[in-house]
Amino acid sequence: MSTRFDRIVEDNAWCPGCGNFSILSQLKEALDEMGLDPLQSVVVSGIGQAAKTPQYMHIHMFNGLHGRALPVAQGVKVSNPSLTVIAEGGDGDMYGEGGNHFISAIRRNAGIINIVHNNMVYGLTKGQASPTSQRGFKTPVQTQGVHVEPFNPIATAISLDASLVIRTFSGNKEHCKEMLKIAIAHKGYVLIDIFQPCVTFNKTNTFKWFKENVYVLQNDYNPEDKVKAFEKSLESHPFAIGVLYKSPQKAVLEDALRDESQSGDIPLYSHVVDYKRLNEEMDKYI
Amino acid sequence: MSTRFDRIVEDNAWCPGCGNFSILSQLKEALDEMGLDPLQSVVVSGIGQAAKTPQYMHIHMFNGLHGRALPVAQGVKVSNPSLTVIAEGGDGDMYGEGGNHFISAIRRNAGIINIVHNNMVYGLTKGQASPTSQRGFKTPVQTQGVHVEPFNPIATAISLDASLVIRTFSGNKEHCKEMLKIAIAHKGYVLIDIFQPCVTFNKTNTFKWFKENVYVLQNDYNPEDKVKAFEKSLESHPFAIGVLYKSPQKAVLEDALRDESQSGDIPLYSHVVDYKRLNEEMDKYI
Amino acid sequence: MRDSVSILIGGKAGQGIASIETLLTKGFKRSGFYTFSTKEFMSRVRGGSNTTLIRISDKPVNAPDFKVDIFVPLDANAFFHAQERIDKETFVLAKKGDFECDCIRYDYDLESLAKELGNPIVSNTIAAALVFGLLGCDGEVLKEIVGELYRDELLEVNLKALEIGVDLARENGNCRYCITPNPSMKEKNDLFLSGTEGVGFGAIAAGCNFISSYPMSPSTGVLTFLAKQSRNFGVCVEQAEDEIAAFQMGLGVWYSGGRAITTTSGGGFSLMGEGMSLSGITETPMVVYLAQRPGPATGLPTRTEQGDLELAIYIGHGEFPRIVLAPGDPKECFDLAREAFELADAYQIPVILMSDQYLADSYFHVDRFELEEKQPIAHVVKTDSEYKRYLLTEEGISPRGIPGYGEGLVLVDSDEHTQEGLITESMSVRNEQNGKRLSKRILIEKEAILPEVEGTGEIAVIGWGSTKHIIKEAVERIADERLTSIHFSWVYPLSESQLAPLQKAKQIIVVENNATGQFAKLLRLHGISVQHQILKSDGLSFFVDELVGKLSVLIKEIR
Amino acid sequence: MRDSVSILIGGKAGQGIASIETLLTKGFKRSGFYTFSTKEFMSRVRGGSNTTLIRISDKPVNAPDFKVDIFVPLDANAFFHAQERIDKETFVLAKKGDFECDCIRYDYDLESLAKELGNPIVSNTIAAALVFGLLGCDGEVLKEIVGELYRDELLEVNLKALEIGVDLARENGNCRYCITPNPSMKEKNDLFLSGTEGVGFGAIAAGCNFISSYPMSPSTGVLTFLAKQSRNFGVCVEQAEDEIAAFQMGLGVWYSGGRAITTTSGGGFSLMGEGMSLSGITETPMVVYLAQRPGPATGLPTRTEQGDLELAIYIGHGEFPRIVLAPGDPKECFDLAREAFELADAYQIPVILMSDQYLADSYFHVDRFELEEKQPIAHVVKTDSEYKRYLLTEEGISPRGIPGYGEGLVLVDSDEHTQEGLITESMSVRNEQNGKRLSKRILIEKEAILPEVEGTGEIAVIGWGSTKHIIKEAVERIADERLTSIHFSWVYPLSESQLAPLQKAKQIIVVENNATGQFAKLLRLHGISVQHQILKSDGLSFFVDELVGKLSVLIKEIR
Ligand SMILES: Cc1ncc(C[n+]2csc(CCOP(=O)(O)OP(=O)(O)O)c2C)c(N)n1
Ligand SMILES: Cc1ncc(C[n+]2csc(CCOP(=O)(O)OP(=O)(O)O)c2C)c(N)n1
Ligand code: SF4
Ligand code: SF4
Ligand SMILES: [Mg+2]
Ligand SMILES: [Mg+2]
Repeated sequence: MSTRFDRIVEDNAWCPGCGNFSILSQLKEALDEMGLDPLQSVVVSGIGQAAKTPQYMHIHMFNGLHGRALPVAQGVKVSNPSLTVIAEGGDGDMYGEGGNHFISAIRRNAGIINIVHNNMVYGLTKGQASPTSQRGFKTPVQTQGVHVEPFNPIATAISLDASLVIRTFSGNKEHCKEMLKIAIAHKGYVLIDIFQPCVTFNKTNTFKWFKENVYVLQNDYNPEDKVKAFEKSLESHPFAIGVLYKSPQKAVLEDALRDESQSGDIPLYSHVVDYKRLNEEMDKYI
Repeated sequence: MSTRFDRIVEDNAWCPGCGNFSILSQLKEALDEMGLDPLQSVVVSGIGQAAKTPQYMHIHMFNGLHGRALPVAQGVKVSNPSLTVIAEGGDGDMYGEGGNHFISAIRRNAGIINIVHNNMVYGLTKGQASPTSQRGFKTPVQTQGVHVEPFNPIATAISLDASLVIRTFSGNKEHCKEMLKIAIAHKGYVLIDIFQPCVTFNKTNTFKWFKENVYVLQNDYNPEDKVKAFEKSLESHPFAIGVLYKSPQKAVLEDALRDESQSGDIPLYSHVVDYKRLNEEMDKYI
Repeated sequence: MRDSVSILIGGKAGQGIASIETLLTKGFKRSGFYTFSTKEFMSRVRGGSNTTLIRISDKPVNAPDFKVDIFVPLDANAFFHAQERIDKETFVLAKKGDFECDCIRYDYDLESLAKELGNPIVSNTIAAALVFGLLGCDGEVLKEIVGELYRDELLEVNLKALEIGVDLARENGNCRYCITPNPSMKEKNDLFLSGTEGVGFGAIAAGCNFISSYPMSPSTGVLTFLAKQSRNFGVCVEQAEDEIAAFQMGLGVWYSGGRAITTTSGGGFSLMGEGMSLSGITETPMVVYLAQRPGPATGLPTRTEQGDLELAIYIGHGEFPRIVLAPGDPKECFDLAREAFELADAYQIPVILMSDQYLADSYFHVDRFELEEKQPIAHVVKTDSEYKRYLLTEEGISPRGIPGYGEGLVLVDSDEHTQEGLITESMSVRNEQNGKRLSKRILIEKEAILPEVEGTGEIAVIGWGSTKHIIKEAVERIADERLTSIHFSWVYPLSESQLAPLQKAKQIIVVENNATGQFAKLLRLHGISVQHQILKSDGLSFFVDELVGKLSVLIKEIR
Repeated sequence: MRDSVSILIGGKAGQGIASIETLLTKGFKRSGFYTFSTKEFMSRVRGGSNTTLIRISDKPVNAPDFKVDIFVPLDANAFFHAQERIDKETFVLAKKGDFECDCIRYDYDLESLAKELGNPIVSNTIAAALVFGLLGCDGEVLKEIVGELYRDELLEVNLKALEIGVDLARENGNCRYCITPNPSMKEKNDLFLSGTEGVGFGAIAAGCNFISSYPMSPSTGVLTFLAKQSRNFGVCVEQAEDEIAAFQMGLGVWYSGGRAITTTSGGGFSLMGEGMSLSGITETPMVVYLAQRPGPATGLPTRTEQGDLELAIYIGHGEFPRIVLAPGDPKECFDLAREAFELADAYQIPVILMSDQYLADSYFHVDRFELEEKQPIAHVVKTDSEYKRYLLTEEGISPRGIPGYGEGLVLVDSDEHTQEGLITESMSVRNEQNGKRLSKRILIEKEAILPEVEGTGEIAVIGWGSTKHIIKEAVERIADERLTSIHFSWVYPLSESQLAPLQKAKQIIVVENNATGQFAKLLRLHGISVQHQILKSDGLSFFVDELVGKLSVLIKEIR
């Protein structure tokens, strides 16, 4: 399917069979089907295999540092609230190096779609454990297997009262696209954690494993019950996919900062200095 | 009361009436009453008013960087597991600058007592909002009042399955000391978040306010029920104080690393290089 | 009659030094004196021993002396803290019995007097009025100021306190330290600004519309200044979770066309190295205000040092251009803050504006200047659909587009990238893009601000940043024709044109507020031989009289 | 007959270049050749175009040539990727039709042959055997190695593949590139080590018992090496949440008596500045292994550069001493890794061991050396109850105690501190402690390792770190008596004794794998005039023949 977000890519650096391909397609289609304009949409990404996604899209890109996509994305959103801003990266990127930004971004609640390709491994650096790697997962660094509980991004996001918390699976294309659309439509911060098989470095959590270990949330599930959502987030093997938690409407960062600074809705690039006022303010220091 | 952890302090830098004095006393007494040896106990602290605590104690001290007490403390514990290791700091220190270490330390579960003086403000830097500052709290930086939900350390620690999660209040001395003793006795990571009035920069969350807004958990409260504990952690005004969550027994970092590396129980300073083995290993590269 | 008078107020944190300072500095300025004030204080919120120095003159005065003429220790500790700063001729206002000294003592018990008025804290007002009187100033001026500062009962009791102080001064003969104010001064609309305020106003004038910082002394002042002004000038303010995020948010803002700044001190700046490098390769502008304090690590958190120059020049991995500016007074703070945004935008690089605790917290008399009303036309282009963010151009600058403004896509990449902005591993493209970035240095050097040179002597006394007026006044006071003072406010990259005046010097003395002579090393790297250094790194700024002493000894040896 | 033969294997990631490399390097070494190998690869897990170069000789050979004698492109892309490296005399083994070239072609379709054997991947074994044969080597040696590497069916099919390759070589006349191996070599127990392995073994020999790192190419090799050896040598391994934590955990370990290292590359190192500064003021030892890659920011993540020298020297706020070491081959990696721990411990400072992708990933023939069995007696004292961590002593080093060992308390503080280790704001104590820390530089300079000088000519060709053998061989090959090659492995701080050989030089040429000449700047700072620079920053190391060319042009101009 062709979309307005397609880019002709001579040489995609991902391994054949990697779950990232599906995420890329679903994302482009979701954006397209939601009627978004590439010229009004930005992907800010970190560093890793997942973070290469915007290199393969027709969209504004800020491909920054490992772990640091979220603060950049928040800056973009505040600077120009009319842009659709996506912060994208891997599980290491967002939950490892970027952990502090993750917990802060959730609390700040800027209107950002935070897409995490969760392959439970560090792909680009060749297979070390990531925060979401399962117990016992062996790697060249974790030679005796991972000895800590995996990070549960859903539970932690709920504990931080994230505006919207979603999990999906790259292998379930319809679900994945649908969830991306819900994320795109939301006002406020959205975590969308996407299970993604890494065919090269994660021989445990394979496509098959994920397929067998996820189920789609029933229709009667109420994502607005925080405690129930937390309980659900603790379930594993199988893991529920779908909209796991939705917080009551709350202020978004860009609005809050615009209100506080009385800078209205204009993008910051249209900012004008009020020199008369400045002269007045300086006069107070006579 | 005099303890083995007392130091003669010519000039304490805290403001008269500050809640830190009480925490200092309870901590010294708790350590003393638990029979701990100052020579076998280390306080690693960050930077801030809270982080000055070990300056006023007779105990080993590593007064490091703002936000970085936890990784240092984990290094100490792994290096010499027989030491009692405390990581101490303020709410800005541990939940702000140190946020990523906080979530990682919980997962790693080293045997560390993580004491956080939670005064809901940045004390040492003169009164900016901290992650735990309440909505609407006005400061010279948050001139229109804090616009985000306060960080809920208890809920997040539970979401990360912290080994032991405690909240107490500096103004309730018996409770505070009792909780510190429980923390000291625990094997594994303990978060002990202590409400502490800052008389100078927090005129909202005063001693009186805290007193009116906390209550001691009933005896029949079961801290081992994770979902219930989470629910409890969401309650506010009043806030429950006591042992809020206790995870089922799990491996501690120092044991895991010792097992993996087969380095036994000896402190690393007694490490001996096996040169014979080294020669053998090098021979494999012939 | 003296050239200038120095008044030192000492006391605990929380004892009200600041209120005396406000009364006196406002009072002196309105009475027609050039006024300067500076403070040093401990890293604590209450207690300890802090001082504020106020120096006045009928000529411009922009630097502190160590020895003081009048000393008001608000408690006995204050005396011991500052006793080296008094001598036989110092007039000390203190409570009998607090201490002994070989000085001109005026025993008083202002606290009891204040208590009689019903409010012990107004002892500060009594002290201020007393000092004011001793300098022959008209108490009515102070009355006016008290009227502006206080309301209701507080006003009443302060006015009474004032009266007492004025009377005490009269009893003491008044005018013991009179200097003649230049009457024309009274007409002047001059400003009284700290380095912090200079930077803050400069940033606003530059169109700064976003600040994200993590609090850290002594940089926090600019953060709170901009927060205070945020509603007046549409400045979005966000406290970051850490310095890494503060910098990155700023990059996001610049990327999308805003003008961001982050403020920090050494420890926080150390965390921004990766961000600096990202700004470098993505050619995204950024402005960092770096207010120095003594390190390493936590060091002396509320004190002053110029110890982070090399860090500013070399921080960040890989190779990329940057500019480091170091103003010497609040007017330069204003001008260079404005310039920092302009340069960052024009050259698409990170610019570091360096100050330190001394400059940030000192107040200077600043001639009211005409504000150049130049709207910051961002150096941003409206993109067309063929837009390439990293286009190779003749002049070496790729026009900068921003998302949502025009028909093109704006792709920026921390990897080495093509002209379009996509990741590449082509060696030739690498050389082109790396070369383009590094060649900006040549353009930048042409912008370099020449050092300020005073005098034509063959011994150059060189400083940078906050030491400007201290060195200048010291050289003036020595009045040796062989001396020239040279001040650098643009410290990196240095250009040949800047160094020309140094080539003429036969002997070079570099004065720095650090232990290893970092600027001298930079000069050496450019082939300048530095024969002498005067260094200080105990946490205090230099003082004019101290520097006069050190310089005099040194130049005696130079024949 | 030739001095040395260069064999280049090119192909996609995942195509099995590594298996050919293993077979050939082991085979050559056992056949009595001095062997060297190096690789360059793209930042991706599959696909792309990577190469491995193997160079053999009957004399020691420790550096790569750009032009190659034998080229085995495993696909057409590989040819285009490396075509500049072949010339008319290059023998290219490739499938007919893949491409055209003006070279000695040997058309083959090894893949079809392999498929006939039932496993297309063994085409690599055929290729290896063919190359082996063309060099006149005995196929039996390879058989032995295949026997060690494979089991069961895999063994069988590989042995068959081997046979085919040997036969093909025979058909081609064998020995087309014969060089005479030195027979004595066969007896020698020499090692074949990469820079990574040299560092890893050196750390183990130094008693390293803790590593905490965050993965980052090209430093990860040392992390995985120590992880692999952790059970043999009691090394605790913990992957950190970020580089900040990695460094801080290490400090916690050193504080309590362990010997920790952290491994990283530029971006991660940028995050360690505050930690470096903390190590500096608390006088807590720390060892950082910094494997460089081209920046800024993400740059070219799998390629090589020497672009972070200045960062290593100046990172961290405030002023404190440090040591920067830059080994030039795996033996130096071993020695200096060991020395890094020793120096860090002795002087209570951070030590940075610098390498880069080129050195980390290249394999060198290393003479088997006698391992000095010196248990690392930590420079730690057992404390008594009066113990003061920051005692002022005559020699300038405060004896370092650790918690739990002795009767004293060990107080370390990131604030300026008293001898006891408690926070202070005393200016005199500040000067004492800051002075003590900075004066360690004098002691450290005495330890400085002298540069390796070869030759007595008046034109000095100077390098540091990984370029060692490339420069050395280039200078040897030029064989101009005017040339001297000088290699620095101790790069900071530089001492007078190290610079003495440079004072003699009439002309100085500095060769660096970066764009701005960072080491040359360091030399200039020490008053050395550098007349010429040869720089390269496209992501590849220098090559001997390339450098010979550049040097020859340059010295022709020097008369
Ligand atoms: C500061 C820093 N540290 C480390 C790295 C090296 N690095 C690049 S990607 C990566 C992890 C990749 O894992 P993840 O984020 O899960 O992405 P994936 O490749 O699995 O999609 C690391 C550690 C870096 N680029 N920057
Ligand atoms: C990297 C870094 N950033 C900022 C600071 C400045 N700083 C010192 S203490 C502090 C916050 C203090 O608040 P908290 O941790 O809550 O401790 P409190 O003083 O309230 O006890 C800050 C921001 C620092 N020392 N280091
Ligand atoms: S390494 Fe894993 S995550 Fe990366 S492209 Fe390959 S399969 Fe995908
Ligand atoms: S500022 Fe607040 S936290 Fe700090 S010592 Fe004073 S009262 Fe305590
Ligand atoms: Mg991953
Ligand atoms: Mg606090």
